[in-house]
Order: sequence, then structure tokens, then C-alpha cells
Amino acid sequence: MSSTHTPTEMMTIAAARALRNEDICFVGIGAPSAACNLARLTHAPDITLIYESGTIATKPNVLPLSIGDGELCDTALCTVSVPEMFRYWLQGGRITVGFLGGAQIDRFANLNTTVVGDYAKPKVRLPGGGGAPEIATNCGEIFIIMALGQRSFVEKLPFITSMGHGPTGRERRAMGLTSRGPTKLITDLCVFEPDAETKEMTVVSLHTGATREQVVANCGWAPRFAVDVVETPAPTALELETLRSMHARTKAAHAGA
Amino acid sequence: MSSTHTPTEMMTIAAARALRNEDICFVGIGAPSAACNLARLTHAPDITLIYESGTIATKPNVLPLSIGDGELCDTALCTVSVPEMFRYWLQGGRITVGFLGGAQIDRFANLNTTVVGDYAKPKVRLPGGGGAPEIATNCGEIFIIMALGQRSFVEKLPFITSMGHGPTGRERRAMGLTSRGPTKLITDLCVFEPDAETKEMTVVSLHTGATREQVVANCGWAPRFAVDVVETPAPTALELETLRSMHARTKAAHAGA
Amino acid sequence: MARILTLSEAVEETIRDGDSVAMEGFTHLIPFAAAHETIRQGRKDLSLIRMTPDLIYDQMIGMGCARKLTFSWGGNPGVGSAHRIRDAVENAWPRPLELEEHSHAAMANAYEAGAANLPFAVFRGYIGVDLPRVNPSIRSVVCPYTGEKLATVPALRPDATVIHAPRADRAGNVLIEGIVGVQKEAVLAARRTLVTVEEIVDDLGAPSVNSVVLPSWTVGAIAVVPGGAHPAYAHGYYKRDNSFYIAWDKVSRERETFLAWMKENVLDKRPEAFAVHGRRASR
Amino acid sequence: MARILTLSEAVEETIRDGDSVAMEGFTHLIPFAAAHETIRQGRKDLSLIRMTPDLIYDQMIGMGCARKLTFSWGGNPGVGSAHRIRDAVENAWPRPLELEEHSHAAMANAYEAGAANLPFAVFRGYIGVDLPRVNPSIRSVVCPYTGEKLATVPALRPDATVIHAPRADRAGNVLIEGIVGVQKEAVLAARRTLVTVEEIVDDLGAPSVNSVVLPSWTVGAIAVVPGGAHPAYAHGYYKRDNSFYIAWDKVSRERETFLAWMKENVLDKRPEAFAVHGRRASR
Repeated sequence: MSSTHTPTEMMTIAAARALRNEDICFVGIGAPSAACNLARLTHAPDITLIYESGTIATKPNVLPLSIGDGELCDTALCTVSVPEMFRYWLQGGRITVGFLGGAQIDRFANLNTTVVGDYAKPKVRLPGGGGAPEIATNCGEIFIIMALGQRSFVEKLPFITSMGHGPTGRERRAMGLTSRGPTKLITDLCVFEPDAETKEMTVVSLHTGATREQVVANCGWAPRFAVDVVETPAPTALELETLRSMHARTKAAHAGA
Repeated sequence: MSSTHTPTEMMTIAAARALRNEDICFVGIGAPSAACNLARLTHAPDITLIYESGTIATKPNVLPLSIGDGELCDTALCTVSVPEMFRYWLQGGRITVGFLGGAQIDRFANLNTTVVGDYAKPKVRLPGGGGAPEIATNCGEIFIIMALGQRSFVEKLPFITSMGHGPTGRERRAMGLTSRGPTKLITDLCVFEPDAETKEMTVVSLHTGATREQVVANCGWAPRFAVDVVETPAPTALELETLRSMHARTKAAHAGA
Repeated sequence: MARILTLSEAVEETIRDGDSVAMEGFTHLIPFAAAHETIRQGRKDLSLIRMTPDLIYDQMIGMGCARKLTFSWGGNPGVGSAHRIRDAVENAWPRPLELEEHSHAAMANAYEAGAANLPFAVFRGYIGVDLPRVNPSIRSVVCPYTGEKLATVPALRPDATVIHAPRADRAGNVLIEGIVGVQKEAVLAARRTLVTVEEIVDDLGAPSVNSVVLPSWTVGAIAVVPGGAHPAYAHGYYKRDNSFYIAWDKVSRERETFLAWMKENVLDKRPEAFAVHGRRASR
Repeated sequence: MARILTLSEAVEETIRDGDSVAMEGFTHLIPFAAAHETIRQGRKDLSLIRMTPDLIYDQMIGMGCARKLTFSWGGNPGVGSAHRIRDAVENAWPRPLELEEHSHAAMANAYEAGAANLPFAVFRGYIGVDLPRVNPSIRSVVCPYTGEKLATVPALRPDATVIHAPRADRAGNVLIEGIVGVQKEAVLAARRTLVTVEEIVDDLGAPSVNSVVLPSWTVGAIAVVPGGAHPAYAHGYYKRDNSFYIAWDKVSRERETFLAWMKENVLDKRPEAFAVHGRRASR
């Protein structure tokens, strides 16, 4: 196993570290799923992972390709219907952390996964919101995992699919929401957290080897940096090994018919 | 076994006959339960019996004392939660016949099971509506089973717990209800059906040996009789035998701890 | 995470004077042992909530625990009146009892809305009846698409919900099976919860991946009380004691016989007294 | 009462040109065989409804069956885009496709309201987002108790719902197990229904009294199609064919490869072709 790690590995590992053993986590597919299961296999063995397919407290051995692979149901404490999942569990206020990804994000961590261009005549039609609009407001807090890039970190979203801190950062409070919204945005180069006052997502930690210049060059708005930006601790051998073997098991499982 | 039968037996048997093999029947406890299961054990073997406890297509061997005896669950096709029962099954419009009893009834088959006297200072506090208010309007039609009596068949109800044809017989149509409301009222002396025009419950059939005078004497309003009042066919040997052996099994079962 | 406590500790932690308390179980799995412990601990001014306040609340109301009852059907199922509830309503004995009365559909929907963290429930009900005249909490909304007027009731959000269940595992996950009633909704709607169980097992043994399970982190306290649903029943464990329900009619009809029965069978007893009823049926 | 028919008869009876049709199955138990038969029968002008229009609707939309799509997430799960749906939306190929777009919560609640025979669903959603701007069916009601404004959507009441299930018994009662999704609600909300099953058995073998069962009288037609959910999976029968989903990305990217694949694997095939996927796992 290589002792160096890729930016994507660092992103997943940094995201995993944000989770706590006592969290009840609503898991999106893809990068969030890898991060959540890495947390479960390292420092948070008792974390409760919930997928929108209805599987509660699932402990997959390989990463699911979809949010409803059989592996999720087979290893769950129980599986409920999808209406129940959205009514009793998500809207019920029982989820401490919702984990989201997206196609585009703005400085207040609003997300777009609907369209690029005009809604009626889209340039690119993206998959749509799925669970995200209600995950964003009904979970205690939101972690977002997305690789930096000029096309994905944009000054202005063409469409708000799920609300972060709102178009001006002041909307959540104005609407009387009690959930905290996006508290962490984990990228392949750095970690953002919302400014306590303005709610603008602010770089608080740079991954080993990443520079401010790289972050600026890959962000569609001029990103703010916290007064004390720290260095993200490098992956431990255990983290890297656990992540890679999880991906290896997954690849082998998905290749078979 | 005695070849004569009691008025209560005749009532139960007449009620059972009103049910069809293809009915989906929401069963109240007591006399309705006896009638529904008698129908199932005689001419309607495929009737679907549903109890508000959530048991669907139950086939009890002994009559339940409550609407949720274990016997109902053990012999059911499946058992759903009570919210689901009232949402998907009753309100869902899937029930063809609701079977009700009551403490008091008026000429338009409105029922009272709430209070006698003033609601705030009741003379007699009855158990309340339970499922009846929504059974009365969400089932395709309603059969009511009640023994005649001056105190139970009253000119004016102190409280309408569940609507029959409304205080004047015209309310269902005015409210735009599509369900038919009470189409049969089976008593220990006769069977009433609503007049096609006025919806007043009208005697259409007298049980063997019962007289118009007895009906009038035991009814708190002046009951109307149909132009052609027929005689209710006497119980067959099979009906009587099936009913009595069901009651005997039930009595033995309920006596044990 | 659920904590496994003695019933006495669990009731002390879960139920406080003045609380709104839902003890649910629809004929099946009624938490009688927990109710008896609540009576023994002398809880008072409770606002009791239950769709079918049968013997369990007849006992609590007769012993003066409650100032209010929210319900939809109050009687001795298949037998007759709940005499102690009637005595409280008709004669204010042993103290006055305020009523908030609903239909089953309304209560079931109100628990469902509570579990779903909604402020109210919408349903097609209360048509042409008198209850909305005497219960101001029954209101309506108009469908924004069809213009139909539908009934509403406020969501139920009890301070404490108490239920009985067949079993829990050591992590505190709870299985409910058979007639499941509104118990799951009543637990998810509540601030604090207590689940009494027939037994604690290593493996929950849920028969299906879709079984009704309350994860440990949705439950407050768990207490092991074999037989704790008697005279109600526990599917797979013991049957409903129908003869007890029939006999209760006579016990509860007069205040004196009721008080004597409560002294002998509740006040002078301990939760362990229920164990005699807790026979495990073969699986 | 459900009638047991061939898939060809069942599709002919259940789905008509111009119908609103929900084919549900949340990753699990997706009725692919029924969709292929619908394509073969040349149904058109359908208003397709599905929370996650993945490969099944990519195929139907690419073949021109639909004029409208009501959905909440349209893609190839874990792989990428639904290329045929995108081509229809972005380029009107093979014909224009009207979209009615919702969130998962909205769709799930709308099916639930349909099953409950309510005209609309209420939930706490669509807060601070743009979808209500472009979808006029998203409205609101005000809570009559708290004054809170809550989102509403119209109930979903499809003309026809199609699902796949593990098994039915000879009386036509259907068992669903595993990830049950919105299938029960979608069936109860529909006017006509078709259930394809892996097998018909003498005894339904429901693992619990609380299993998800659709009684025979809630189901229209049943057709036995072993393997009928492939490349999705059937819990207890066969696994999800993840490699198929990955390979679909390449098949569906271009119109020509897509049409060639559909001719070879759908138009020139019969329902029996699915049987090769229908391995029964040991229970």
C-alpha cells in the first residue's frame, strides 16, 4: 500500500473525522457514504447510519452503489417504508447529521443538483433534489463533501435545490429554522466552516500540501480564510488502510453480476 | 339443541344474512362481531373481516371479547398499525360495509354512544365514539344491529356520535357524501331500511312471531312500516347450530384464565 | 440510548407530577405493571392520554392520579362500563376529571402527526357529528387543490409515553409484534419514554427485516417486567385474561370493593408480582 | 380479487394509452419485465410517475412511451446521468417530455395521501428552495393551531401502478419484503394495479404477522415473471446486478447504441427472458 494519499482520500478521511460515535446520520450516496462508513469502521463504531431507502442502523461490508443495495437491508437493524423514513425519521427531527454532496455550491453552502441554465430550457439537466431539500432543513446539522472546482464552486447558483444558509446567509434565522444548516464543507484541498456572524463558508483548515493559492484558483468566488487556518492532520495508516480495503471490497463486489 | 330461537339469535342471524361473500367488512365488537362471523361460517366463507385493532381478513374460531384479542391476530392475513388502519383502509375507501351498534338511535339512524343528558354534566357517561364517527361516513354502507327499546330508540338524540342520514335525513346529500350510510337496521323484532325519499328508517320485515304492535311499543318514535312488510325467514337449523356452537366455544374460551 | 433500569427507577425518571402521559397498547401489550408502579409512587395531576382508557386508566383515575383524560373510547371492552372513569366524570370522585374527547381516527392521526413532528393532523372525519361542538381543538383546513374542507386535530406530543413490548436486546433495541396499535407513534411522539418488556435477549430475533423495531436511541428507559401486560396479553408469551376483564366489572362497580382490590393487588404488591402471568409460549 | 394472468394479458388490461402510470420499487424490486412488455405493446402518451426514474424510465422514455414525467431524482444511481431522460429534456428526443418535479419527501407524502384517500399531503418541506417557483402544484396550508405555514402537494392517484414482489399465494395475496419503498402506498393509491412476482406459492410464508401484505382484493392483475426485477434485485432471490448499471452508462449514452440494445434485449425478447436472472436463494 502506498504511503502517500490522493486528495480524494484526504477529503473522505477529513469528512469521516467530523462524525461522532453518537451521531444519527442520514447518508447520501457516493462520497458521503464512503466517509460515513469509514467513520464507522474507525473511530465511531456505534454511529447510526440511515439511508433514504428506509434502512436504519445499517452496517454494510461493501459500499452500496445505490441507496438501496441489498447489503444495506441485510445489515440493518430494521427497514421501514420510504414514507415513514421521510415522516417519522427525517421530518421527525431524529437525525443529527445529514451528509450531502452536490453538483454546484455557493459561498453560503446552498446547493444545486437540478439544472444548469434556465429551468425550462436547461443547458444541463441534473438528476434533481431527491431527499436533499428536506435533509437540508430537518437534520440537526449538515456536512457537505465536494471536490473544489471553478464549475462547481460558483458565485451564483442557477437554481437552489437545497438551502444552506440562504442566498444572503441570513435566511435561516429569518425563517425561524432551529436546525444549524451546513456546519462543515469538506473538499479535496481544505475544510470550510460558516463564519459565526455572516455564515459565509470560510476556510478553517488546509490539507497537507494544499495551498491558499490552489484553493483560490479552484473556487468560483473569492474565498475567505479564517484568522487561524490550521493544517488538516494527514491520514493515519489505519484510516488509509481501512478506506482502501473498503474500496477494494466494494470494487470486487460491484464487478460481479 | 332447542328448535325454538331467541329474539337475539334471530337478530344476529338476520344481520348475518345481510352480508355478502364479497364484502370487506369493518366489524364492531359484540353483536356485529357475532353476525359477521356467523356469515363467514355459513353463506359467506370468503368475506373479509377487518377489526379496528389492525387485523385484516381475520377468521377467529371463538368470538373476541375485545376488538384486539390474540385470536384475531393469530388468524389474520396480516396485522397493520392502527394509524394505517384508519388512514389506508377505512378512510382509503376500501371497506364495503361497516357494522355498528349503539346505545341510542333516532329515526334517521343517527347514533349516540357518548352521553345521556348534558355533555358537560352527563346523567350517564357512555364510552364514546371510538371508530364509529369515521366508520359511519367512510364505509360504502352501514348495517346497524340494536335491540328495540323505548330508551334506545328515541325521538331525539341528546348527542350525535355518528351520523346516519343526519338530523333531517337530508344531510348526507347536502354534504356531498358518496357513501350510502345506514342501509339496514336489524333489531330483535324486525328489520328497518331507509325510505328511498325521506331516508327515515322503515320497517320492511318482521321476524317470525313479532307483531307491529310490539315494534311500536318498543320504539320511541312512531315507526313507519313499508307498504309490503314481509316476514323474516326463520333461522335455518344450520344457522342456529352454527351460531350456538360459536357462542359455546366462545364461552368456554373466555371462562379460562 | 435506552438505559435498562428497574421499573421503580424507570417510572421515577420518566413520569413527573403534572405530566401529559400516554400509556398505549391497543388491547394487546397494555403496560399494566408500569401503571401500578405509577399509582404506588403517588403521581398526581397527570393528563392521561389513551385511545381506549379501559381497566388501566380506570385504576389510575379511580386512585386519583389524573386531572384530565384525552381519549376516544372509554369502557371495559366487550364487558361494559369503565365504572371508575364514569364515577369521576359523573360524580367527580375521587376528584374532577376534565375530558378531551376524540374519535379513534382523530387520535390515531394525532399520534401519527406527533411522530412525524407536524403540529397537526388532517383527515376526513367528524362529519355530521356533535363532538366538534364540545371539543374546540377540532378544527379544519381547506384543501388548496380541491377546496374540500377536512378535519384537523393538534398533534399529540406527550411528556411521557409508556408501552409494554415483547422484548429488547442488550443494546436497548425494542421489538413490537402482533397487534402493534399506535405504540410506535406514541413513543416517537413523546419527550420521555419507558418500555417494559417481557425479557431482554442477546439477539432481538426480529422475524423480518421489516419488523416493528424501536432503535435504542428512540427509547429512554427499559424495565424487564415479565407478565407486565396482564390482564392484557403479549403475543407469543401469554393470552388475554378475559375472565379478569369480566370480573373487573364487579370489582370496580363500588368504590369500596375497588379500593380494597387496589390495596391488596397494587399498593401492597411489587412489580415482581406480575411474573406469575409471564409464561413464555414456545416459539 | 386479483386475477393471475400472463404478463402480456396483464399489461394489456392494466395500462392504457394516455394513462398516468407509476412503476415503483426503490432500487429494490423494480418491475423491469413489466416495463419491457409495456414498451413491446407500444403504449404511448403515458404520464410516468416514479420517485427515482432510473434505468426503467430511461428505457421507456428513450423508446417514446411518455409525454410527461413526475419524479424527484432522475439518474443512474451511483453511476451518473440517465442519458435518455436527459436527451428527452434537453433535446426533445424522441419526443418532448414535460416534467413535474418534486423532492423525495413530497413524492413519498403524495403517495401516502393517495393511499389514505386524501386530496393532498402536508409536510414540512421545500423551505428556502427554488422548486416551488417552477412547480405550481407546490402550495401551502397554515396550521390552525400554531400558525406555521407548511408545504402541500396534491395526492398521487395513478391510473395504474405496477410493482414487482417476491411472491403471491394462489388466492392472490402479495408479500413484499426487504426495502419496501413506496410500493404499498403506490398500489393502494391507484385505480388499476399489476404485480409481477417471482413465484406463486401455496402458503405466502409471511415471516411475521406484521409483514407487508397486499390482500388479494387490493390487487388487480398478478403475473409470474421470475427474474422480473433484473437488473434490480429481489430480496431472498437474487442480487442487484451492479455491473449492469455501470454498463448501462455506455449503452445509453448514444441514441444508436441504445436503440440497438433495446431491439436486441427488449423488442425481440419475451418475458420469459428474465427467468435466467430469477435464481431462488435458499431461505
